Amino acid sequence: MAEARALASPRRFAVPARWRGTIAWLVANRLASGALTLVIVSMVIFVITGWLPGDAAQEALGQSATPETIAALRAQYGLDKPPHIRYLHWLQGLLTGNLGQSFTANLPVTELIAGRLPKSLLLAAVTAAVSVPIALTIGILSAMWRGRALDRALNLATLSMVAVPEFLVATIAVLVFAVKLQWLPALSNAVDVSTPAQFVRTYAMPVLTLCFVVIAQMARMTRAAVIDQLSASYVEMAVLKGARPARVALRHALPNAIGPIANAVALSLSYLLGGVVIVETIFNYPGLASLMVDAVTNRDMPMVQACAMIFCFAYLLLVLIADLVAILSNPRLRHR
Amino acid sequence: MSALVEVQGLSVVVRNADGGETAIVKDVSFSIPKGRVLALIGESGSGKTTIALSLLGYARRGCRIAGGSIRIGETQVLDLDDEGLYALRGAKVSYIAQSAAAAFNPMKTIMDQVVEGAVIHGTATRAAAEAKAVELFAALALPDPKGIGARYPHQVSGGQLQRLMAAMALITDPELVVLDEPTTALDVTTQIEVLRAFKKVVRERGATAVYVSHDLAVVAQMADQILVLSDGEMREIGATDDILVRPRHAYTQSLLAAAAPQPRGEGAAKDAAALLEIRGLVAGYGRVGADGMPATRVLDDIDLTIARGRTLGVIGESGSGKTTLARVVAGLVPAARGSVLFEGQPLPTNLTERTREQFRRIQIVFQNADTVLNPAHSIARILARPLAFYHGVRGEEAAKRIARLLDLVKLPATLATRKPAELSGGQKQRVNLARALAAEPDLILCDEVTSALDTVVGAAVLDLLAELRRELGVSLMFISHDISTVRAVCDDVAVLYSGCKVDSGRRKDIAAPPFHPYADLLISSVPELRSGWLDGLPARLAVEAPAPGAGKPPPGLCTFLDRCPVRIAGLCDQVAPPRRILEGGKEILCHHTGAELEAVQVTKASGPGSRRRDETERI
Amino acid sequence: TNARAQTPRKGGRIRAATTSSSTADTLDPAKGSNATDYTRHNMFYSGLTQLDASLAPQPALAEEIRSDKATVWTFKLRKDVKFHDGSPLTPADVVYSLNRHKEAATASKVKTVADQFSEVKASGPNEVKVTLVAPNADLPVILAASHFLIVKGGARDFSATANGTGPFKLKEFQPGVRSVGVRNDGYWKAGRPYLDEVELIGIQDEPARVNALLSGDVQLILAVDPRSTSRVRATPGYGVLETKSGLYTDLVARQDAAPTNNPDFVMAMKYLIDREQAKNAVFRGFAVVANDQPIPPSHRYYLAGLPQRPYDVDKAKFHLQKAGMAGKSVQVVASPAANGSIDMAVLMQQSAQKAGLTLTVNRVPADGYWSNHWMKHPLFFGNINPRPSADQLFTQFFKSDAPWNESGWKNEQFDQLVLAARAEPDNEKRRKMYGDMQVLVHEKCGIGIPVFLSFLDGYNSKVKGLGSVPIGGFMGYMFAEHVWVDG
Amino acid sequence: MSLAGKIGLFFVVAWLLAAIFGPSIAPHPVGAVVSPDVFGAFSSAYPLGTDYLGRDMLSRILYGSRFTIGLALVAAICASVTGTTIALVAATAGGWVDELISRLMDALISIPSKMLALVMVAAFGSSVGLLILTAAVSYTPGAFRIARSLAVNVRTLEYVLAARARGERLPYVGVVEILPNMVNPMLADFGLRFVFVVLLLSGMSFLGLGVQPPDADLGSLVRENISGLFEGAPAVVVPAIAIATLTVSVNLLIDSFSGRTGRVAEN
Ligand SMILES: Nc1ncnc2c1ncn2[C@@H]1O[C@H](COP(=O)(O)OP(=O)(O)OP(=O)(O)O)[C@@H](O)[C@H]1O
Ligand SMILES: Nc1ncnc2c1ncn2[C@@H]1O[C@H](COP(=O)(O)OP(=O)(O)OP(=O)(O)O)[C@@H](O)[C@H]1O
Ligand SMILES: [Mg+2]
Ligand SMILES: [Mg+2]
Repeated sequence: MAEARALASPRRFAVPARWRGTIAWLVANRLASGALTLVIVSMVIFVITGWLPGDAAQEALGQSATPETIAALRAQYGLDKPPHIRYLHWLQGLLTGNLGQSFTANLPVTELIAGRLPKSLLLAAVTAAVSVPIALTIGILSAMWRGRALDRALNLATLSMVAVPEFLVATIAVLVFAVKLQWLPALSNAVDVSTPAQFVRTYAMPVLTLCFVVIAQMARMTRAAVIDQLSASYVEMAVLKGARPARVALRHALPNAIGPIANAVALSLSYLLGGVVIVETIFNYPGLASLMVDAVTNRDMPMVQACAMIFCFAYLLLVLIADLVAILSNPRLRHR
Repeated sequence: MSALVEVQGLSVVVRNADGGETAIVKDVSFSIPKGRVLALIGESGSGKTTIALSLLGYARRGCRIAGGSIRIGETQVLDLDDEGLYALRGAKVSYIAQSAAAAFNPMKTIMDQVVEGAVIHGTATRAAAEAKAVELFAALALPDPKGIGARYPHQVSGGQLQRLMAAMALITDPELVVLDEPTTALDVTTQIEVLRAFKKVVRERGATAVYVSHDLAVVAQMADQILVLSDGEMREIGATDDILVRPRHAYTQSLLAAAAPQPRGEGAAKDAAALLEIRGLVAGYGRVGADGMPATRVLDDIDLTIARGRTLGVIGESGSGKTTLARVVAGLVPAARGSVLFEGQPLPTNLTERTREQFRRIQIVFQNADTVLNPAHSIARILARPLAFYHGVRGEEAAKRIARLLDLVKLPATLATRKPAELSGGQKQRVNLARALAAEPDLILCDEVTSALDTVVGAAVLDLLAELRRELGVSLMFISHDISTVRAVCDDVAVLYSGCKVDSGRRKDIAAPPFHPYADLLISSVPELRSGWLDGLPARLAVEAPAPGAGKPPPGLCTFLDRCPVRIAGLCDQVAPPRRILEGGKEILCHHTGAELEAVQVTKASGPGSRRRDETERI
Repeated sequence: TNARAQTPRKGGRIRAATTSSSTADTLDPAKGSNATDYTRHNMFYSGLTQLDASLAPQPALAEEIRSDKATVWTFKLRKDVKFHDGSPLTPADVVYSLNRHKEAATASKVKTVADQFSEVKASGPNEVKVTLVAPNADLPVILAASHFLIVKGGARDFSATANGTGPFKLKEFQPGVRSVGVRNDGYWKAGRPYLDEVELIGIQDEPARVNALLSGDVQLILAVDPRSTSRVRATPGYGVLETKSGLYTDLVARQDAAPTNNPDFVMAMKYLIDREQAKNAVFRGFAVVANDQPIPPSHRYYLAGLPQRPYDVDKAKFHLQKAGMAGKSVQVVASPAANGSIDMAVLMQQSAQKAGLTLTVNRVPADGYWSNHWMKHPLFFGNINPRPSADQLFTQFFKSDAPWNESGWKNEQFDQLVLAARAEPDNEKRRKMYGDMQVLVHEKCGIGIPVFLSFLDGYNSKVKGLGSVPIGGFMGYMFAEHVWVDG
Repeated sequence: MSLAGKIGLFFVVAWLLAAIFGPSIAPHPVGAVVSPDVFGAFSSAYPLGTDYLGRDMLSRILYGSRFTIGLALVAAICASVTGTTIALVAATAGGWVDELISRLMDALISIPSKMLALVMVAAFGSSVGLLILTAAVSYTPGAFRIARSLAVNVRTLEYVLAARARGERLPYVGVVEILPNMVNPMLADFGLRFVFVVLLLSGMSFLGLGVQPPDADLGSLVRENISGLFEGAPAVVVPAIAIATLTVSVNLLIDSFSGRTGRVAEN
């Protein structure tokens, strides 16, 4: 419970008095520390890729590598320069908005990402649109009936959902809905989606699988946050005013639990961009996660960098939005 | 059927950890005629709230109404099903809780919450309910009755919130109003206003009410009848005057006897060497600006001295900076300006620069006993830590000392194995004190050490402090908003208002005028144990405390300006008040001279009640 | 399926799924590195020659091929062949296409092969002459590889264009997503191709690939797991095409490291391979028992008389004892990168235990296997794709100076045989020499080849015209121009 | 203890026993091919059927449970303990230390776990210890985030202030005053983290990291037998159920703990 509440506490900042607490300041501050985080990410990734055995040239040539061709490719990719020079060069490009050229595809990284990012965002958005209401409903119902049969059943159900490996869920779903029943396509290439019906058919199974993964955590956090509020004395007051359980939970406890819930949702959703490799692989969905995994396999440094930065940025953005939601939902913080 | 409320043989049990049940309310019966107010009094934990809640057919989590019957009008409350209860609560019976601040949902506007009962029960349309709420706001003497509903709970003061809750309870015209310690959390100046408002509404609407309190003086103002409880059992019930003047039960008698604190002897001679000296102190919270000043300035230019073996009382209303002062001395809040000298040596303001010996010699007893004891540690562990930390005492010897400490603060030794959550508020407060004593300090900063104690136990703690001072030469800073206690135990007194020391002097100086106008207001606001005291108060005492965030007067000017009944236009709002030293060493921060003040003071030298004893003692 | 007998129907579209697709997907034939690339390249480009079902080279863009002592080769080009952009095929295009492999900057996968071209030049309006540094009778076979497909002269940018002379024109190429080709109406093979459009995608996960086939999302899939064949075959309207091939996963004992350089240890390992078990348990029968040499039974130079090495724990024990390895412990490196190697390693672990050797299996990631593990441990698994000619196999993987001499084996007699056979135009003599080489590898080389694997393609029965070219699945990656859809 | 708690306890104990004694009671060696019948059904000879190579599933699960329970438990504990420790350091020190640690952890969250795993294998080879390390590193930032926000909240509470006023040093404040008051939510978090680690393991062994054949953890057993799913082979169903019972029961047990202490604290 405290866990849920704790997540909501906006961080403390070093702020000049005049600005302190304004939302603009919070955002500015977050953006600054976010930039720092991104630089750290890029450095760590850069160093780590340096540790990875092999490089882009070797991976590209594979079995048929010869010293000559490797050297030539290295020169082509600029891998013959010392790492710090490469990093600075990359950073310089970044500052001018240039994410560099993908080694393997020989295309600008931005171009490759531009093809995938909207798809990833769409999948994440659809999953969020489905899973968040379900998770919140489960969490709130559990909290309302805490300790009762319904709560236990929901608890068991959500736990069982996370306990099944993702690839198994996905494979079973395909087996049932695509192969046996032939209701849905087995693949979700998302290339020829034009009608709403196609859209539903394309996204049904990937979204279902991802829901299995993210609902449990969100539901549990929601339950904890709402229960935390249900023990508050204003809830007792509402009960003493004659409010029914649904009103107590929805009108009184829920608004107060929005902060922690928003944070839990943000944490879970951040998974939906970078953590969905298995789903992208099984459903052949052209998203960013598999792009990144490919890039790691191919040691396609500029690509790995770009993807990691995007994931990090998305994570930071989600957390920031969650904090903003917490602040905006709370009149104490809104009307200072 | 003469009585509106009829309670017969009520008993409530609580489930304990091992699955068994303990009775916390045993066989309580009473009845209240329509339009009358019954007070429930008794020490903390005696079951007052439990009884009050059972009138709404409600038992807190873990509790269960085990027997008896409750009839309100035609309704048998304990026979109702869920639907019946929904219909009862907030419509026929409504509840006003102890802490309005906690009982209001911080996320919703006040109006939303005030009219919610009417909306739920459909007793009025929303528009009609809102109109009625505005009426009630006006009746309760709330400022800006039309606009206040649009605010959020944190935007109004505690006293106002308490009255808003009364409006919330009255919106459905309930047959019975249950008020559970509605003013305990307020300081005396605010308490008066709230009590007045309640009394007016109760009188005008002819409401039937149950009024819960442990403060006899307050009850004396509000109730027609009093029911005395201890340990969940009814001790006595009778008309207010009967109980207050002619208590029959021994418990009631002891309560009344301890109601007025006995004055303790003076400490060391007043010219004893200074142990703690505070010079020109400015402190506050928040980020320190370029000028070295904190964002919110709480204390302003404070000078204080505590001599060895003496007690300094610090009084002032809530938020005046008393706790902050103690924290500065303890090193928890840095001083922005000025200095804190301990035995003539400046104390580092930064915690990390203090030596362990300095830490040991200055101990602070925190105000909120609920939150200063680590809930994960047992009492023994909490007390053992300072013993080990300062004195290296461990094992057998530590156990012995812990037992002695518990004994000193009148707690049973069996408590040692319990966790703080298993203690009552008063017990926690005493553990808190014992922890400070364990360090064997030279200076104890006592922040409201007796506020949660009933009069009997409170007196014992005061005795202990007096003894320490007398026998070990310990100095005390005694922070309280309870003036009668301060008067009883302190050698010197300082009155804080909004971070300024507005009045200070020896113990005798606060017994008689002249006072600073604020000190006057404060002293005259302490309720007296006689019915009719409230009605006899002059109206000007009702000057409102400003709502939070209302903004202080311009810096430099008198901080009490807005509320001062004797302010001089063109002077007070133009020029900073001078610090006057009156005869006898009393210091006042005011434009008025001592004689001027004495003439207009509400409190007279020969005030009634407890003060008389002080005077006789002094003479 | 007797698809070939039916009359092809024009029109229709199919979607085919290979095993992988990533941003490394390329339209440059020189850089092709996996089945997906090969298949894609064969859609858009044509080569000078093309392999048939028996892996014999057939003329393609080259109408006529002549050689002088297998050293100077003259290719007469087909007339009226047009690139997709409408320009005609000229000798200059061919010269450019072949010469570019020799430049390091091209990063060609076949640079080592192309290094034997000492000169490539146009020798007439319709003729190209290739001079080799040494005789090689297999040049037409070599040139059938997808890497040597002909591109437009001067072409450098392959990021979004594939201007070839192949059966399909590029319609869409998204690396890591899909490639789409539409019929090239001006294709030089009359009447071909049949399909209007082919979409090529990669599905890495095998169950997902099979499910995509069975749910009708794709019509053709590469690399069905042997364990899935029964499921596909049991589903009406679907089939699995087995192509027996020279593909093998081999156990390699480095000859430059102890204890694997001990001939007795190597022999013990070879006896410890339970080939029948590998064939049945690991590959569910879709394999042919091999005999520790790389030429499969279907090959024209296969030496039939070589006695089969049995699974023999006692002999293994004997050799282990002789090698002083009894009761010792050895590590073998396996990886998902080498098809079936982990399972085979686990099976060998069991048999080794019976022979008194503790074999610990070190499974390493597929990622980076070829650059970081392959040929870098004393005992490991490799995986060798079929080569159309015996010469290529022996030259690239067994000759002392072979770039990928897996076991680091050095045998002078063998090296001489390779050179001699390569230059030998007489087929019977060549067969004899290749037979001798197989014996040498079987006896002496540090390589154990348990089985030859089959390629398994899954197909929707509506897809007709599918056949086998044992160089790989998908008809040797050339299915696009051969298949049509029924109904 | 609630019924759910008892059920949880029962399964947890059962699985612990399986992990401890499994290999000694397994009917067959873990790598032995015992049947020509792959994906065999339940039978008296092979109570849980056979796997994709014809190995006895019962034996494989008994061996595998040791890895899953051992690895996941140790890794989840490492992640939670490390995350909590770092969070305590960050929260008690505050200021730039806190800021720097928090940024580093945010950055760590963005590093793809595949990359991390590959670097680990490349740098240190493949071993069980490394597998634990990788899983722990992957889940530390998450634990850190929750622990830090808890610790920051507790830090502002008055009993912590009281300790500072007594002159206590930061390590004492962190370990003795703050830590015990965030144990419950961290335990609940640990429960979910355990589930994630169990599932992560199968992915890791797929990358070649960790449990080496012929051994396999439960998740890998599901994965390697996935093609048996279509025939409804026990080889894929049984390990999946094993994972579910293990992870769900661990959480039920933890829930019943924190539920109980929670109620005591409420009184
Ligand atoms: N949920 C509970 N579980 C266990 N004991 C409880 C619970 N609620 C109340 N009690 C106990 O019941 C007794 C009566 O509590 P109640 O709140 O009615 O006292 P009170 O007279 O209102 O005290 P106060 O003046 O402190 O408000 C106390 O001893 C308290 O410790
Ligand atoms: N940590 C803090 N940060 C900012 N402002 C604070 C903080 N603590 C207290 N204040 C403010 O400082 C002022 C003085 O508070 P303080 O606690 O010293 O009052 P007090 O006299 O002890 O009141 P009470 O009688 O209610 O205990 C109040 O306005 C309070 O809101
Ligand atoms: Mg009470
Ligand atoms: Mg205070």
